[in-house]
Amino acid sequence: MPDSVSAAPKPIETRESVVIRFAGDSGDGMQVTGTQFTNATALAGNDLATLPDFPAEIRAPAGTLAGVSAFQLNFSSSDIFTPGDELDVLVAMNPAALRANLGDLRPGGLLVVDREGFTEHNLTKAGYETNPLENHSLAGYRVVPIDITRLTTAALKDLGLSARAVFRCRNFFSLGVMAWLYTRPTEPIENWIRHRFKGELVEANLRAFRAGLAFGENTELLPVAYQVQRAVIAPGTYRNITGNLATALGFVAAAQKAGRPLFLGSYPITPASDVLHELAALKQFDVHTFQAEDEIAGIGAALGAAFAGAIAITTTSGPGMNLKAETLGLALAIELPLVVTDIQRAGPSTGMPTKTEQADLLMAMYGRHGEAPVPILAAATPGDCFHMAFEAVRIAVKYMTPVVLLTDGYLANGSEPWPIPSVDQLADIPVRFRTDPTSFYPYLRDEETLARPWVIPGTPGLEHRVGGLEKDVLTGNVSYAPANHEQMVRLRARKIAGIAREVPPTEVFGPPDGELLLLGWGSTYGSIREATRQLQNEGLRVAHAHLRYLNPFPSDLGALLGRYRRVLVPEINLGQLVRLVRAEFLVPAVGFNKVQGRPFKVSEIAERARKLLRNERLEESAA
Amino acid sequence: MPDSVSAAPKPIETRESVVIRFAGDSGDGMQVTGTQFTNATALAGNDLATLPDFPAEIRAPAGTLAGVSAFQLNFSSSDIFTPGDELDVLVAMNPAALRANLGDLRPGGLLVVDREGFTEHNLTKAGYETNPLENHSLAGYRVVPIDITRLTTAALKDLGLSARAVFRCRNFFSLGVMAWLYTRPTEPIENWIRHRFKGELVEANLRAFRAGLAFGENTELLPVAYQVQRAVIAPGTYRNITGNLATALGFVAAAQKAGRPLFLGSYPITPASDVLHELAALKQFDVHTFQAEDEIAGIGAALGAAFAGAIAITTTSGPGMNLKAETLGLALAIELPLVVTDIQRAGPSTGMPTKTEQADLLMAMYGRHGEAPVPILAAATPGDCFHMAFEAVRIAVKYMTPVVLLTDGYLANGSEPWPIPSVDQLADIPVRFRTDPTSFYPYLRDEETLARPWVIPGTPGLEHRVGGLEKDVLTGNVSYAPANHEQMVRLRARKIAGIAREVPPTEVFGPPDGELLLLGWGSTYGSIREATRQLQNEGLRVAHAHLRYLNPFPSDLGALLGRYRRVLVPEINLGQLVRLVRAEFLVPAVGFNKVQGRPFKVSEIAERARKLLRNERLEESAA
Amino acid sequence: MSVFTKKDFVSDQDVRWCPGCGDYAILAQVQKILPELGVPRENFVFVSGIGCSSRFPYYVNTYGVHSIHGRAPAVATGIKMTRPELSVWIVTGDGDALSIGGNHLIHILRRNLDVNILLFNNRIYGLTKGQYSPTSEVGKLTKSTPQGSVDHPFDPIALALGAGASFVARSIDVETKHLQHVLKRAHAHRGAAFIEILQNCNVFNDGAFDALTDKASKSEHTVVLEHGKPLVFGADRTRGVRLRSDLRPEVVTLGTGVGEDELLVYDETNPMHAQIAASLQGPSFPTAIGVFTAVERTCYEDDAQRQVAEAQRRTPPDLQALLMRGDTWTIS
Amino acid sequence: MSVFTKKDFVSDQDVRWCPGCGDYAILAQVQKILPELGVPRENFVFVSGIGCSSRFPYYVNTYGVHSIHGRAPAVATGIKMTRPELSVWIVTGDGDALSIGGNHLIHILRRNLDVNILLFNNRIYGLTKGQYSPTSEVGKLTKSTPQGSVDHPFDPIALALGAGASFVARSIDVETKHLQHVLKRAHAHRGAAFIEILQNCNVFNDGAFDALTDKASKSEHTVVLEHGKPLVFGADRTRGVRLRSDLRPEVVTLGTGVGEDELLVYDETNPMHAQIAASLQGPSFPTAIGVFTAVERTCYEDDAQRQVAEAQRRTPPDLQALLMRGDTWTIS
Ligand SMILES: Cc1ncc(C[n+]2csc(CCOP(=O)(O)OP(=O)(O)O)c2C)c(N)n1
Ligand SMILES: Cc1ncc(C[n+]2csc(CCOP(=O)(O)OP(=O)(O)O)c2C)c(N)n1
Ligand code: SF4
Ligand code: SF4
Ligand SMILES: [Mg+2]
Ligand SMILES: [Mg+2]
Repeated sequence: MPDSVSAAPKPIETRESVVIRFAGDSGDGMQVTGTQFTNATALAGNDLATLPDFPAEIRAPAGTLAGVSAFQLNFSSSDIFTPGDELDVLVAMNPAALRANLGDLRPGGLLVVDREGFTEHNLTKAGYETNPLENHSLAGYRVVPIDITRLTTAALKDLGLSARAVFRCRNFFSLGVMAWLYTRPTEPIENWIRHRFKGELVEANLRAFRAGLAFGENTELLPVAYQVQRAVIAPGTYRNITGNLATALGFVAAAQKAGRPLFLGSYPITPASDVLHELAALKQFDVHTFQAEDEIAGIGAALGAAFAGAIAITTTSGPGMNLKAETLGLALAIELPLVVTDIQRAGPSTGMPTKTEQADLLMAMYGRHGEAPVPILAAATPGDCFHMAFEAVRIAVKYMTPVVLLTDGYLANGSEPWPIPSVDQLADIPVRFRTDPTSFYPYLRDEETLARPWVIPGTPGLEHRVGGLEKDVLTGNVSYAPANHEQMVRLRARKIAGIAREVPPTEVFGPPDGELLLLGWGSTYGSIREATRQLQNEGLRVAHAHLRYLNPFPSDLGALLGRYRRVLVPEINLGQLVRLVRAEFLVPAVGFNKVQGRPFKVSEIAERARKLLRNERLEESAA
Repeated sequence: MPDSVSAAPKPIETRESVVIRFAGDSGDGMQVTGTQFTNATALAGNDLATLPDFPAEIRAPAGTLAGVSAFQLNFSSSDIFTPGDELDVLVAMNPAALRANLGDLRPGGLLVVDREGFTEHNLTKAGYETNPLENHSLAGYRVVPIDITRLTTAALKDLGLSARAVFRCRNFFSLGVMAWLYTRPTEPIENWIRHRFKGELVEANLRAFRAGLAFGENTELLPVAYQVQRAVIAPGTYRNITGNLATALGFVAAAQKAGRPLFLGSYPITPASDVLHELAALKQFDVHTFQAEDEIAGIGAALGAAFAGAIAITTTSGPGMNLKAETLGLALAIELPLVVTDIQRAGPSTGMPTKTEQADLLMAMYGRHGEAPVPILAAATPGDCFHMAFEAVRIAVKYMTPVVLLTDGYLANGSEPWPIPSVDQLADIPVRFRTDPTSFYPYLRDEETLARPWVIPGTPGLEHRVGGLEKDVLTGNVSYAPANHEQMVRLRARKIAGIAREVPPTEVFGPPDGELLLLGWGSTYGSIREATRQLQNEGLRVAHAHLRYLNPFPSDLGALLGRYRRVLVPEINLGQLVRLVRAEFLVPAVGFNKVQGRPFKVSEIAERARKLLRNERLEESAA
Repeated sequence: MSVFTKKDFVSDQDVRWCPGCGDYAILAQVQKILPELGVPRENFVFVSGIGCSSRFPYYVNTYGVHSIHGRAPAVATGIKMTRPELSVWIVTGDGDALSIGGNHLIHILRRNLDVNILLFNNRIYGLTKGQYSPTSEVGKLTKSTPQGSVDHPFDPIALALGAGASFVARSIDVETKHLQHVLKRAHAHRGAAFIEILQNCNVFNDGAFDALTDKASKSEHTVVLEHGKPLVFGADRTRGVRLRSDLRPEVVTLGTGVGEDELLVYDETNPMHAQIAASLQGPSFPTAIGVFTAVERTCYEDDAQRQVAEAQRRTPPDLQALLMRGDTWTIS
Repeated sequence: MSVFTKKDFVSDQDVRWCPGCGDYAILAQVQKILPELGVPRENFVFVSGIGCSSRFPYYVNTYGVHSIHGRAPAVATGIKMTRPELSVWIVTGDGDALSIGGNHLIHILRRNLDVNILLFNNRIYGLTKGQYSPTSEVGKLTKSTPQGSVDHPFDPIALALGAGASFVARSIDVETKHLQHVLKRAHAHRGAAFIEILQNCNVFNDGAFDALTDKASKSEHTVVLEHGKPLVFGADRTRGVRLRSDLRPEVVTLGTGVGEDELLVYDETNPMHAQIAASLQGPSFPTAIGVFTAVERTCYEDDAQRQVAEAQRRTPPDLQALLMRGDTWTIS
């Protein structure tokens, strides 16, 4: 009787944190389910981190491993930095989802499956020879098989929906079960359903959701419910935000704070396209989006827009970044502000477009001919994308330089609760176009920043030409004079190096000196931070520093590195930052590298650090 | 009486070495003059090195500084490594040539000028307010003003040539004077004239040349002639060769030794175009040249040709190199042999196309997204381009990998006497296309080299597909499996690193350990070698090592660097190799950098090394 | 040469297009005609760029290169120049061929390499999940154009003609027989054969060509170009295309005082006819399918190979002599 | 607005083209008409790629960008989209625009940004010292084609038409009056105005257009397109172009039973006329100069700006509200 919520409520136990993953076919609505669970969790006051995992194909054949879509959430009453290494709960809507995800479920973890999905046909498609629900292979887990399809159908029976439509409500049944199990607030989910769906689908999804709740309440398979206490979170208003959305908003905010139009020239590419999509829908903020014929035209148009006085940006991912190199070189030669965002994905070549990687750092540094320095910033978390996008624009404008902003697929699609900044407290980005023709020279530089003046067409008396040939150090006219070239090459380098003066001091999490510094950049932030905390809890003198400015480095970095006996640099590549710090500071930093298209587990980093420290002790005792 | 060679011959003095530069308007034929003087000098058995210097403009207005063209030659009875720092002799055909080149003439040096060129008009165009021939500003030099135009006209008077045609013979008059002064053999020059010109121009140029000879013989301004003894040069047959020609021939030889067609896909760009021009004229060697619509199509077609079984190459310079990045990434992902030659020029951006630089090394290393390693070779001298081009093909084929070959504008257009290799002694490049369908897997690797098999279309039963998505480690089918990706990323890296096994041990010029190692790569070879010799002659324990393999490094390099107290890395950039060795070996190598679009002077390197060693002593005595 | 059947051209890879995608039909027709062309299987090479359409080579059991976005014509050029005996097929999409790859496309057409180019035009970027493409109609609502696209699209046929293509055709994914016919004509043509194949992307641009494919409407909305035949169309073949005196086409109804002899009799070797056929655009005109242009022109690779042969005839290759060219001197 | 003269448009940089280069004449005509256009000098922007021709902006005293090879249309697009009030001129060469930059060219034409594109066609790569270009005739002997080029060239006019250009014209470097006229028409046209300017490179391809420029022969070898006028040419204007029944053009001599009324009366809004004019090629036909096509079509930047204005009207920009969008929660 799913409708009659009877009997005494079940007992509620408290958990500090829970890692849950919803997995199903790409048509099963797992991203929606995960997102709604996340929103409810955020409103419940937990700290949280999420990890969506889309299939690589647009629409892989239903039921296949290639078609599995998943959404993972870690929520907790204490600080959370990662979506979690291991699952406490796996919800698997079909055999393929089970097979693709079971490896991540911790021993004894809770496994919720739609039993009816385990038909012979589906088992075969997933590559199972026998039904795992029946062959004891799942003995190490707490298996809760539910006839989700049947129960959903029953709940919706008098609505007159097609079987297909009913089938598509199954995800809300699962969500209901999980919402009950973790005592999530149901209001926000129901509101969202009312908002999102139309006609009888509102009722259908509400019923499915409530049926799931009721099932949880009544089933013997789930004898207790759990709660996770509110986390101590800094006061403020929060929302969940993905890295790509935060990037887009950061650019809009920066342009607004600069009082200039925002121009995006871009060519679609996974996982960067969403920034284009977001910005295309924000034209009311004087945002101009240009879907170009290719990446070269995207950056070319952006450079033109910069010349014309806009806040100009271009967005792409690795393969497209190659194509932007030549124009990036021109931008730094003609010294115009421009932000190039590379949302990294697994390479080389086409690689694995939907998978994450951090292997474009050295390309950002060196991927152009000639001496062609640019500042490089990297966001550490989804929400940080907002700030780094904003900062990239600020630096570009202040120093009249292109800036490379690095994020990656993990940040782009991952989300975290984000304290919404107050617009009043965002600093203005002063833009001062030169209009005075007296003693005007296109390359006369500001003494402090070495920036040349920004003069836009339409300014009478300041007509001038810029171009990629080497320029006279003052007039900007073409010059082949040997000494002038050297001067210009060094000036361009000094200008970028000088940005270090306003790079904030490196924040260190942990002791100011010690046995080991974990040095990271980009999306590894959470895993490294959590690993560091664990190591610290073990009494190890380990600290974590995370670089958001990769070029120039913070001025305190050399000294900082020198204060730890060892420096370990975990990266989702074969060792790129580690090469830069070794070359720059001659410190024997070592890399810890994983290149699997996915983030580090906390345990992997912690284990690697322990090993390093053990060896150190071994070496010492041997010495 | 120029015709009556009278009186006793003048005395002849011996010089060890001479640096001479011919300079004039671009229409004055200075490159021809220089080249002919060079050929005669080579036949005289001297060692030599040359440096042509073209104007940046196609046809800059006559008489302007922008239009000056020059050709420098250093010849000697001992080993020569550079075209020389300072000029012993400057031949200046007009005021602009004088003004642009005088700074390089050593105090007391010989200055030959065409006095009649010093008209008010020409002086103004060169920016002279008064005539330097008359205002004592040339007092520090031995000035020989000659009425070259009048004397040439006189010698040619009865040939009925236009004034313009006569004017264009002036360069052979100057050549005659210089040939007399340095007792060069006149036969080869006269033969060349007979070969090169047609009709009355043969006679005209011969007469101009002989008039110059006679003038030298008779003039009081040149009281002695000089000779430079034969150098001790390894036996063999020599020719003069520029780097670009040597590169082209190296590729032809490699393809011939591989028994395969040579395919060049290229888009013209300074200073690389000549390789295309040379190869386009060698189709009889089964050479196929494709002038593509851009650099991307150039490398794309080359990659297609590699797939189809050709020895495939592409050539470009910095700006075009940016555009090849994405396809280079594909080439290393699908593991096909391909040589990408970057003939570096001064950047960033369009920079100074006709000037040299070494600033693309880090781009060659890192200028692609993802972990995308390729072997990098660099030629050290013009003639070495032949060997490195050959070697690049060999490595590409053996390891089934794209290879980057670096040369630069200085090597490309500079020339040196080149011992012509015997074709029989060039090693074969074995090409073994797989044809056996049993247990065929497109990515099954050779155990030693890790190369995958080369299978070309047309082979029955071995049909397969390659592409840029990540591939299964064995079948090559698309794979998104995390562990497979890591395995592939590491395999690609290991394959390239493994090439170190056949990189020859680093040759050291000088003591095997000591105070200072000068470490170089590319076209700085001559200057560093000569500087090292000078320092050694001063009794300093200094050695020179020059890298022709930049990736992977020779396996002995780390140990080698450790055997010197200091490592100094002179580069025509802001420090690129130095970053690589610091990162790799954690040695406190320091850079010595000059970025002026031209090579180092020997004295600059020697002086920098002395300073370093002085400081070292200072530091020591202070300690 | 062994006799191949369709299934010899099916590779062992699972086809990963969305269920219902028009690409399936095209794949099937290609696999159907390949065994009929008299070319040994190992001599086929399929080259593609990136996009849903560009996954094509993985599914055809021949040699294949899934290259990079927009660059298939370049790769194909290298293959064909090196090995003219191979049968080279380029598979590309409207984004791959006309957006990032537009330049390579027009250059391979002007050079006239003997390759077949299949452009799957679904008027959308499928693989990147639905942005408008250079063939999308003005006002297209997509993720990247929430207020509608503002660019005037390319007409692929007109662009190919403007580039000087020697063979230009159009077909439709579901017109299996017609598509087979056009594919065979393309193969038979010596030179670059360009085929625009209208293809339904049922996920991001479903129904884009419904008017041309719906049983009910298709005969009113398409006219089949046939060399030497008048342009007649319509369910009962009573409508035709006539040229007005200002050279603009008009649709006329036969019988009502208009005879077939007034209609344009299609000549695929006449460039003006191709232009007129290209200008037939809905809704007022039927869309033309078939061969727009088929003219003879020398192939780039033939001329290039001829130069190699000529050079070899003129100067026998002697590597040692080459190295010794010019002034030499001997030190002993 | 102050009144400018030609010399206000002369920059302080020495012109660095070879003496005798056709570029000088084009520069002079541009500098001549600029003051006559009623645009404040500071509102002009000249954008170029790389090549001899692309040095142009350095010599014009307005705003200018000497960008990178082939990419001028992209840069110009960003300028024009951001600041539609600027008068944007693209200067490019046959290599810059049709080789490396072909794709950007066809895209800016289809999008129809309101810019003027001057393509200096000297049928050679000048700056890199004389390789053949995509407009070089077959068999061209150059450094990179010692046995003659084998590629069929582009016809820039046909390509621009195929890309859907709204304004297409051709003129000649030394035809100063004609060139001025065409430049002014291009400026007056709202939309992308494409002008092919035949230009003599006297160093690497001297005399390429002699037939069209030599006093003696030019009137026999060129026909000037004038809207509403018949296609008449020849020294004594006794020859004309007539259309045959198969729609192919033929040259006829007037008077010999042929009247002017039989000639093609040029209509620059008729796409078929543009195709016919483009097909007129020597030696059997005179080369057409003048405006091939001039049709009205909305400009990309206008539509794009309109969307911004519309969005602003619909949703007033509120940054704080934007940041707060969606589900939020407050911790206190
Ligand atoms: C250099 C580069 N830029 C962008 C992309 C992303 N991308 C892949 S396919 C594609 C467009 C595909 O459209 P189309 O060619 O029409 O193929 P369809 O998927 O519609 O068949 C894009 C933008 C890429 N892979 N590489
Ligand atoms: C990326 C890149 N590739 C190649 C070049 C070399 N390059 C400069 S201009 C040019 C061709 C110029 O031809 P065209 O556009 O016809 O101009 P012209 O000099 O004839 O006026 C080439 C190949 C370059 N500068 N950049
Ligand atoms: S997205 Fe469209 S084009 Fe791509 S496979 Fe799916 S239906 Fe086909
Ligand atoms: S090379 Fe030709 S196009 Fe270039 S400036 Fe000289 S004459 Fe003009
Ligand atoms: Mg498409
Ligand atoms: Mg040109």
